[in-house]
Amino acid sequence: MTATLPVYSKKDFQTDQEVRWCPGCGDYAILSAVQSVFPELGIPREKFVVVSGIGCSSRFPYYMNTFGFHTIHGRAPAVATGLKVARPDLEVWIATGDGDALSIGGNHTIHMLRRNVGLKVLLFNNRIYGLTKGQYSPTSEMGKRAKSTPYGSVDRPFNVLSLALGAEATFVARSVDVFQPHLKATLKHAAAHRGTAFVEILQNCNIFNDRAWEHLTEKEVRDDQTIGLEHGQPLVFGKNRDKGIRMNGLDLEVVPLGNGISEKDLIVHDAGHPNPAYAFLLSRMDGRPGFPTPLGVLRAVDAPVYEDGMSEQLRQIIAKKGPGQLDQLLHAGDTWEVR
Amino acid sequence: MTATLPVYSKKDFQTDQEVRWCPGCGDYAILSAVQSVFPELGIPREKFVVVSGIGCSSRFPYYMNTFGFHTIHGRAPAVATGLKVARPDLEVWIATGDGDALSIGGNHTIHMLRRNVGLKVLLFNNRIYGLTKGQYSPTSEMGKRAKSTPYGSVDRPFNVLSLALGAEATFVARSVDVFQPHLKATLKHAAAHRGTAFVEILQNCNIFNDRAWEHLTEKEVRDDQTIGLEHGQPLVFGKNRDKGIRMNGLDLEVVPLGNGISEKDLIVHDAGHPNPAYAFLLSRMDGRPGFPTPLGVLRAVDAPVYEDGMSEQLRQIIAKKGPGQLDQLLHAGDTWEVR
Amino acid sequence: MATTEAPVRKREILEQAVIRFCGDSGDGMQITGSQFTNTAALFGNDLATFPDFPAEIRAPAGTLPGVSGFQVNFSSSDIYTPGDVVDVLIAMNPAALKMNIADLRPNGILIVNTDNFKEVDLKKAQIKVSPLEDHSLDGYRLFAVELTKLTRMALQELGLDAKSMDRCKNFFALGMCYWLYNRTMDATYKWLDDKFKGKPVLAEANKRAMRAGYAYCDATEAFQTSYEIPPAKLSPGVYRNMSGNTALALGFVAASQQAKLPLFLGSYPITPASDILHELSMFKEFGVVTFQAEDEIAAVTSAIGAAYGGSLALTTTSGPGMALKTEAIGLAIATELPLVICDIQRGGPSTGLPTKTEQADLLQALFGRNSEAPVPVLAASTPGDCFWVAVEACRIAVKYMVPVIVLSDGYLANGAEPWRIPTVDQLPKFPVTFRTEPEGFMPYARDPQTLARPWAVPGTAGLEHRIGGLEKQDVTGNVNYEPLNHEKMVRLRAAKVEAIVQDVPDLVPAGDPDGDLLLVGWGSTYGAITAALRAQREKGARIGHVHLRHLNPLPANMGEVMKRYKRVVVPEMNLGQLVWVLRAKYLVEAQGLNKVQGKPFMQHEIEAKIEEVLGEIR
Amino acid sequence: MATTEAPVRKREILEQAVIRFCGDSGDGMQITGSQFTNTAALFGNDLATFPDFPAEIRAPAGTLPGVSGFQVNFSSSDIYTPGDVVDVLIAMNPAALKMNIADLRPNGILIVNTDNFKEVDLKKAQIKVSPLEDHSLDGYRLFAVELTKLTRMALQELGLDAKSMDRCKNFFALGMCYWLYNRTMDATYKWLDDKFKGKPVLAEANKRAMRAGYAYCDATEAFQTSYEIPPAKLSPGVYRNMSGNTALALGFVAASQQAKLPLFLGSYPITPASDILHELSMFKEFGVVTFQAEDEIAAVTSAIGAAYGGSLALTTTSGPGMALKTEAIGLAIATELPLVICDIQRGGPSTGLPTKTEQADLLQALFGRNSEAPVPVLAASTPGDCFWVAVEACRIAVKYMVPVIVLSDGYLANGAEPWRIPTVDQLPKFPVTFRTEPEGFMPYARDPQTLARPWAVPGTAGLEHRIGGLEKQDVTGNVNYEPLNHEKMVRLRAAKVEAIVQDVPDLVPAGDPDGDLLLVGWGSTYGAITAALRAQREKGARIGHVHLRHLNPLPANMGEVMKRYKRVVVPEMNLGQLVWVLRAKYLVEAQGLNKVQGKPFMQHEIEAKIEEVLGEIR
Ligand SMILES: Cc1ncc(C[n+]2csc(CCOP(=O)(O)OP(=O)(O)O)c2C)c(N)n1
Ligand SMILES: Cc1ncc(C[n+]2csc(CCOP(=O)(O)OP(=O)(O)O)c2C)c(N)n1
Ligand code: SF4
Ligand code: SF4
Ligand SMILES: [Mg+2]
Ligand SMILES: [Mg+2]
Repeated sequence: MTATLPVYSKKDFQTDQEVRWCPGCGDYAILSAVQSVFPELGIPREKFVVVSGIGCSSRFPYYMNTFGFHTIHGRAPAVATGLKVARPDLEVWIATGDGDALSIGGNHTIHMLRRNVGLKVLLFNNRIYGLTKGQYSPTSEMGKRAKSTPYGSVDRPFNVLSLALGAEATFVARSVDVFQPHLKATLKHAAAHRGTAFVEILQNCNIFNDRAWEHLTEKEVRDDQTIGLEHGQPLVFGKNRDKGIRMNGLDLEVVPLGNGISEKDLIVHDAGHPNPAYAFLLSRMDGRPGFPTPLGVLRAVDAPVYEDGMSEQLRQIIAKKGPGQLDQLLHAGDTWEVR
Repeated sequence: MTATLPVYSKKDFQTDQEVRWCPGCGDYAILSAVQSVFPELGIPREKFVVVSGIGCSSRFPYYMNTFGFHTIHGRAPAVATGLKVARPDLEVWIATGDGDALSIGGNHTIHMLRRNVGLKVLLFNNRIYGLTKGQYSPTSEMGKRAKSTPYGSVDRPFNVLSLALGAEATFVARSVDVFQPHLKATLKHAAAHRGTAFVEILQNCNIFNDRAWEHLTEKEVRDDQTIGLEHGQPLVFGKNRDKGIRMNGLDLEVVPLGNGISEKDLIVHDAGHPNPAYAFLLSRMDGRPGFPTPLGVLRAVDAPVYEDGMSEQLRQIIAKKGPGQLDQLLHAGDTWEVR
Repeated sequence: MATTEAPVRKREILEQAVIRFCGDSGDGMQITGSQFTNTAALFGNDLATFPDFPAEIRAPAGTLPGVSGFQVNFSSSDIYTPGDVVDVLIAMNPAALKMNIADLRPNGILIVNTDNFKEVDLKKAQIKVSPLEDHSLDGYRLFAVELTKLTRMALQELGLDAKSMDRCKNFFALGMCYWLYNRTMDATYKWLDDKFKGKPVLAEANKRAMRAGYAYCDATEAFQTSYEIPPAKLSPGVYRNMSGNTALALGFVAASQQAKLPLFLGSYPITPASDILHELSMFKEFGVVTFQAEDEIAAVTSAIGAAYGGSLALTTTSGPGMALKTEAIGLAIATELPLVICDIQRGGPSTGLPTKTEQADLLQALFGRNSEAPVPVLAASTPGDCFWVAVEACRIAVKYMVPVIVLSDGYLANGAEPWRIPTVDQLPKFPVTFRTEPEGFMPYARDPQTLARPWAVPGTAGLEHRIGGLEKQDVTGNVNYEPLNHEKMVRLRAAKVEAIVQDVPDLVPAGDPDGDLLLVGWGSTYGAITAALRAQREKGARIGHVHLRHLNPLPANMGEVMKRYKRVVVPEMNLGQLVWVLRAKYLVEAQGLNKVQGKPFMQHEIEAKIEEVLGEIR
Repeated sequence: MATTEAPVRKREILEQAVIRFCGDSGDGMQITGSQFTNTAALFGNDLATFPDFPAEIRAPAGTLPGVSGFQVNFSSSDIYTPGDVVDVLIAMNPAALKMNIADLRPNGILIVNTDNFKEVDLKKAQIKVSPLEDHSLDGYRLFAVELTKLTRMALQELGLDAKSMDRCKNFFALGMCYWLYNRTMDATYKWLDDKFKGKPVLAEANKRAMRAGYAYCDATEAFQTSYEIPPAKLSPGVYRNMSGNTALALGFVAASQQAKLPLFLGSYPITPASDILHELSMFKEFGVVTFQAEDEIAAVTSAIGAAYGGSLALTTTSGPGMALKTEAIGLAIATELPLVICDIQRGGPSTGLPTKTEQADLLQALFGRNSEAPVPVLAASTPGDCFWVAVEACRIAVKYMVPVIVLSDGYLANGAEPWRIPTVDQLPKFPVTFRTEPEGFMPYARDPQTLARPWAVPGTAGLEHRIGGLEKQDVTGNVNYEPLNHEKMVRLRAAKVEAIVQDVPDLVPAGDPDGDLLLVGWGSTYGAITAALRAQREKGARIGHVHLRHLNPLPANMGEVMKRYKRVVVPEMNLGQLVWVLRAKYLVEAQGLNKVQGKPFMQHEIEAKIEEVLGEIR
């Protein structure tokens, strides 16, 4: 397949458009990671389409030298669904934000996941509306003081991964703008998935919500505050890899390793677990005292892919009935002739 | 509080409008249950408001002798949110359908749940669009042949309860149109909840999707195919109450009671479990071979209630600053006088 | 009732007749009417139908809101409307009688199922004294028939339960009508065999009921006369009976074949548009993809995605759904992608009267988007015309790279008429070629004649480019906020839509090419206006009629044509929307004739207006 | 630079001056401009401002798309626009210079920060040869100042890093302008103290930079002349500087106090409307509830819910959001609930030009809903007028039980002018009484004068009733599909909106009460038209001007007023929307003057049109 494929480099995926994000914005890192990963996927460049909604993050397509469609606020999943169903041969990626995908676009997001359309979704979660200059978003923490909530918000936030899992997601992962190797590896996993690959990327908006993820990403704390999930590996974390996670009744618990507790007692990560309740359980570690925030692929399972089902139905019916004949169709049912 | 409250009967909640559902429709039973429960809640009739979207189910308000608002398709949660925030003194109930709440209205539904607005939601799930005469809905099973899918649908359905839990629901329950006592008890639980009480009601549309729930509700099978959840009780089911559910590793398993397995080994239902992952796990029993479908209250936990937060903020600020003075407001900032 | 020789009775030849079946929603009136229509069509009559049923929800049996009706006008000459007055009314219950009797002409035939006129039935219909007894029906030829009882008797050997037997009584009534108009029952036999393929006993039951109804007329002396309505002299060709929604569906399939593009429909169900989705979902052998979206916004945006990918893309809806699509239509305008949006208008505002017809979305179609966002707008005038409008809309969309709005309405959607089936050769061909050449490719370069930009679909090597809803630089398509570029682009988009006028044929008025009065119509008023025009011209009026298929851009000679008449009247099922456009654009003192009742115009209503205006001139 | 006696230089008294600050988005030009404006306002000048910044996203520093500008026109006499040409241009970098130089008047003062004219800066601005060297600026009075360097020097003792010091250079420029126009720095001092409450060193740094700029002018002989612009003779009263969005927010709070109802805002952020949400969210002590909804549909429907519950309900948005709200507005129309919908128009179609101004949503406001769904539409003409329009919209909404659309635009939203603060007594009072009496209660009974139905909020014993979007029976409000009832209700809803004309004052033209030409305007064109009218009348033209606050219904004498002039010209920032309405309604040959560039009209553009039309008459 790649026999005649040009050898791409990162450069091939860069456009001549000035990148119009604020200096220091986490979006740059994500752009760079995607531009690094695309050349490695063995796919002709013209097959890539990046679809986005509206937001800082949704400017993404302009900087990717692929086909790109900067649509309207919240609707990228629906536009991309139409495109993918019509053109299953294309590699359709979505770039979206926490406002775009989860506020105005929440419904399309959950329906895309439910249908398992073959789309890769990069959700840039900066916990703020960047483009409109700093209102709180559905992922902002309660009490957030922002432009529209000078006295603090009273909204409980979504847990992005829980929501996706509740909507029947088949692939759910999380990475961070500044963790480049992890991010690239995660993107590659997503690229390989059939069905909707949903990736939450924790992203810093240094203008309107600076340091939103610092408590996870700072060098000193990151190993204690996050856990990198790897399929088939036990859930170990900590700067000294001295903590682990195991089941305790209906819930998880964090245990120190040693003192009779070894990796054997821990949960071995199974991204392919048929029951999404497992991944859901992992997603609930976020923000729980003592628990790390999970990074990596929480869930990756096979399930019927929407556009496959659509195409297959067409194929079967054409196989059975033969390709439609317009003349016959027009004459279907009772007809009579007037001379 | 009820000192001066009139003693209501079911009749007090009936209107003079002809009920325009098909003969045999499950909606009648739901109407009857609600009209039976409302008089028992100790709330003045004029405090009730029933808000709905569009659909057969959404005709509900016309038949309730309370305040009622038959809004537009999918928007009942948003209308009700505005109403409840503006008027926390009212008891606002939503009547909606699987299409209304989960298809066009999916976004408002998840945001209402996330915010935990003090609304009671009755989702009539008949797995079909009744009012528009029989298209498949987001809860229809895959392969559904309906008006718009003569060759069978290729959509994976939502699990209604999983979706709600993924959206941070604080109260999630399920009942069935034809299980009247169970339905009434469930409605009372919902009425008592603070925050969004989300009740899925399995409902039969005898015209366009007859017997959709028969596999659960038929007398012979219901005890084996469903499990009635009760807080503090072990998860036992079966015609002879001879089966139970326990944890096995990361997942649930169904076990026969006896032969050394007793109720002690089973999960004791905890609707108040702080981790929604437990209720999520229960919700995933639906349709799993050998597992019963859970009925009753899966989850009921306390969490900040949206309109409380809103009102509290107003109260605090007025307490601090005193009630606003229009004259002062108009003169705020730099002013100068021209004589 | 022994079988005897039928008594010899009169047989009268008529030019035309109007039958209306009415009863409870559960009485199968729509089926009965369709069967009669079909038989009349196969016989060669010209015809027009008007199904009229309650809002989607089922009302309680026997009540006024539960009444469902189906009217058919069939004729040996050209006809244009379902008829203003009814010659034969079949009323299955008191509620139906109450709601419909006013439309029966004096001395008209009234067949009533007396079995349904018990105390309880009258009460459901909010009637105190039975109309069968209070002489209120004296002016009609009343045939009081125990339809239920007679049907049961006819079916007693089949071993069906009472409910199943009673479901057949509409076929008893149908049989009576077949007798009355001397029709064969063959087509209905065939239909029943098809419909009850798995349940032959039900097919048989309905057949027996129908035969019993026929025999009842034959045997008893109920009717003294039967009628004959000879076939119409339609232009030669092969015909079928066609409703507006089916015609749209077929038109889109035809267009996709002629454009050589796969058809993609993104839709969300809504009355009265859902049937287009239902129909198209059956045509998978034509490669038609139908996507039932989560809402109207996803419906239209998925179609935009498919259009971007190179499909012939389509979305169908009615008023409230149209309102939801407007933001996305703006995106299609800005990205200059081809897209067809069908609005099957219904009564409003808001949810309004979902099953009733109206023409009140015209201004929404023309102006209902933020900023300057013009699109071509087409309207179909008869059920069969929906086919041709569908084809034309697609042709314009792909030729000009532009979203096109098609307006139909509830009356066209469900109404039917005989439709001459075109041969495939008679269809316009417009095979689409995508841009493939990278050399010199500019996403917003334009064809000088059509002002269309190139359609450059993803997957084409060397054409990688970005589009979106932000303002673009002329030619390059890059995001651009420069003042003069913006003005240029706003005017270019408008000019492109205006340029379509080159494809719009000049108007040629029906009737007098000049004179006292011009009727300007659009959409489903076509039939009533045409019939009124004929009748009034026969009385000597010097009047003409133009019916607009293209509502934007308007035909080049629109203004000139209006000047040829002393008065211009615009009949519309709204408060005056097209008339507003004509006045604004041509400063012509056009006046409206407006009816907003969820029902089509009657011929006489238009005639009355014509007479009024002509009276003023004299 | 030792402190010496300032050399004695000329001081000139001017009537008016226009300054424009421009630089990179990161250069703080909006703050600089606002400070100058504020100082001028406090001094008593009349003024008008025009902030013009890039689309929301930050462009790379130093590039053309990153340029941000703020223009202020301040004067000792009445002024109406920010000015067509600029007297003093401050350009912080080459990109800003390139984008703005065309507007500087010949021989105008040009202050340039030469520290930003290095090779790399020029390249970012896509400039080959430095304009400082190629004589292209010869026609201006160029002051090339090492602003960055001088600022750093002034701050060196404070121990700040280079970046922080460089952030103060806009205050150096501001200081220069204060010297140039002889202004005190007091107000800005105060503002800095407030702004940097926790960081006094930054307050101090900016003050020093400002003083340094002032001293630079004082000490060097850079400028030979400084200018004085005496206070304007505004009508007596207390004034503040007011932008359109703030005025709307204050207007709504005022209306809620006057109606004695709590205010509820349901909104979803969108440029340029978001600031109304931001402002109102600060006024919780007035019981204002602001609900940031998940989208525009939830924003408007939550407001409908609140209105139903008895709040004064409001939703705010811009074009694309407006498009999304249209279905729900239909619901408010059908349920006849009071609601105010603000559309702060921006450039389109689709996402368009989010930070630029336009007036192209008028037809959407009037017609952008399914079916016959008329609503009153109001438009504000100046930033301060937004306050009054907000109050008036609320008054109409609750008096007539109707949703009301308010149109503003990006130019009004962000522009500012001195605003005379009304006393509370000067505000209309319209306390609302809900229906409470069960006896005889009918949800759709109407007040004979206003045609309003009663507002019967939940919680009122005995008034339990149901409303919704289906057609209703007159008086009872029960669901009803009867043909004549529908027509009656459609006409009643229209009549109710028409009835508002009783509250619309007759038009009194500015300028000549009759004559050769009438200018008809609406919205933010007020200033430019007014200025043009004055100038042309001084030249002897016989012309008038009416500016429409009420776009639906139009004032009763609209048609009559137009007839008093030979010609009617309608300047609009669209392709001709109001002109379309006037032509349709009054069959008057009004012509449009249209500009769709994301920018307000210049006075001279309107004058040119006036001259052209008057030339044709002569
Ligand atoms: C219909 C519509 N409503 C509102 C907006 C304004 N708007 C643009 S982007 C945005 C939110 C962006 O937030 P997010 O998706 O988190 O993206 P970010 O800028 O943070 O990357 C909003 C509200 C719009 N463009 N269109
Ligand atoms: C904006 C809009 N789109 C579509 C419709 C048509 N419509 C009415 S109800 C309905 C679906 C009803 O399904 P559900 O919510 O499951 O209710 P049910 O009738 O099954 O109780 C649809 C598609 C509408 N009324 N408004
Ligand atoms: S506003 Fe925030 S998210 Fe947007 S470009 Fe700037 S830093 Fe990035
Ligand atoms: S269509 Fe189905 S859901 Fe609707 S009223 Fe009839 S039986 Fe009930
Ligand atoms: Mg964001
Ligand atoms: Mg349903």
